Amino acid sequence: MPFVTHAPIDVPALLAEVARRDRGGTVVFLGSVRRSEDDGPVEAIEYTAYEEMAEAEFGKIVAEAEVRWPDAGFAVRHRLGEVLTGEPSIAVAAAAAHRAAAFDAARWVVEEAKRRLPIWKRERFDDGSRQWRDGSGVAGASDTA
Amino acid sequence: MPFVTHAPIDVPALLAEVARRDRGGTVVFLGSVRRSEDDGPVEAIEYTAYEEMAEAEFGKIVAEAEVRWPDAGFAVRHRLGEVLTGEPSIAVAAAAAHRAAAFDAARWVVEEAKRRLPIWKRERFDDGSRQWRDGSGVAGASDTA
Amino acid sequence: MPQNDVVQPQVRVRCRFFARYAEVLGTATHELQVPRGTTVGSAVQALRERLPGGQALPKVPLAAVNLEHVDLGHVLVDGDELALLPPLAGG
Amino acid sequence: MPQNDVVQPQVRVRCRFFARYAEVLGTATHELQVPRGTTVGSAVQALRERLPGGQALPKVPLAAVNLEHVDLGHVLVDGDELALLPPLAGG
Repeated sequence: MPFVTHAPIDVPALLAEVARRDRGGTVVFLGSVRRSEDDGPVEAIEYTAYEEMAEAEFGKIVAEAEVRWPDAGFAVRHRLGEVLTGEPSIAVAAAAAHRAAAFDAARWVVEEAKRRLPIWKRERFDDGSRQWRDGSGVAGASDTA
Repeated sequence: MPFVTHAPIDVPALLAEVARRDRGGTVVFLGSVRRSEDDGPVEAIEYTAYEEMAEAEFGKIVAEAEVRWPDAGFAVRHRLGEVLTGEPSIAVAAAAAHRAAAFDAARWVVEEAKRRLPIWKRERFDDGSRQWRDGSGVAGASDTA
Repeated sequence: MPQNDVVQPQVRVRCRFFARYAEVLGTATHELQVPRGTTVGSAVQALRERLPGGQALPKVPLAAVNLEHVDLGHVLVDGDELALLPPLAGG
Repeated sequence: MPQNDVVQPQVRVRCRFFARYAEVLGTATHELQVPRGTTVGSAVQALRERLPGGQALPKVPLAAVNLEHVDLGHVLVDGDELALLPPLAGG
């Protein structure tokens, strides 16, 4: 499966990818488009990417995680295109022999993805207006998760 | 939904329980019956519980988590009866505004559940033999996750 | 603690045993009568003495009263449900 | 660095712009010719000077060459793909 995709995120598929009988702990992270008082009436976020690089970079992150947690398994996705409020845009699954490694590994991959993936978002509001949303944007540095 | 159940764990149902538009980060933990060289040829684990207390205690754990993370949502399950290798026996979902709280809250609930739920397991091996498995057992202190 | 020769008030406690403990005792329940003021620790001692196979119970087991974890100093009252819990192994 | 009057060897670099940068420049790509030895930082300066709307690019943007994050001291070679990346906002 490509890591960067326009398809909705399929959590059971991610779980199946990381399942192995010697992995007793599995952690799945989902980052969803959120709507809160601070952010205004966001209806959806449109994600765009430097797709070839995002795919390559996500692959590198997973490869690095596999070095750090040698027996763990990883499945990752970042969705592109329009994602409605409440739907997940990013998913990371990590399975390891025990729960501590699964939690640590999943979190590490999420943080690296946030830091390294060349992906951008533009918010669409209830009134149809749109606005780029990044660290330098007027909308502030708030994030999906 | 009862927290302690004989039904298989339904991950999409847990996700639906914790979903809310102002919660951008969701973490799901699954602890599965594992089979590894250390543990011998485990085919399944039979879980038994002091059911009324397990239900009450899991509810207390969730209530305490809701005090620690006031805007977070939680969904928890522990399966009873025979659970085959590879299948999850415990699931914890935590959703919060942002990812750090979701990770911390999910992990806290898992650790409390492991520490406090009156639940026991008996391993069934390929040859049909069975053995209680707990901290004092001959089989050692190993755990599903 | 009872202090004199008048008939000691007794409390009735419903005992429950789980997993390995139920197996070694051959029963999952026992109705215990003990003097008022008896602690969980003393009740465990009584169970170890009175029940067939009771010596297989640890002197300091995990215990719960009325669905709550308690320590061995907890004082029982009439009608309590006392559960002896093998080392927990959920998850 | 080129040092004399002989024809300076040039390198061709395919530039790509994303998100807000593509919007302010009105284009997602540009073919840039710069002297051999040019760094990413100097290429950014050239783009800021040569492209309509180029002043809207930051002097120190995030950059990638051939799909890898690089810093501004990275030296470009012929055929490189240089991407200027607005602050990342995935997740």
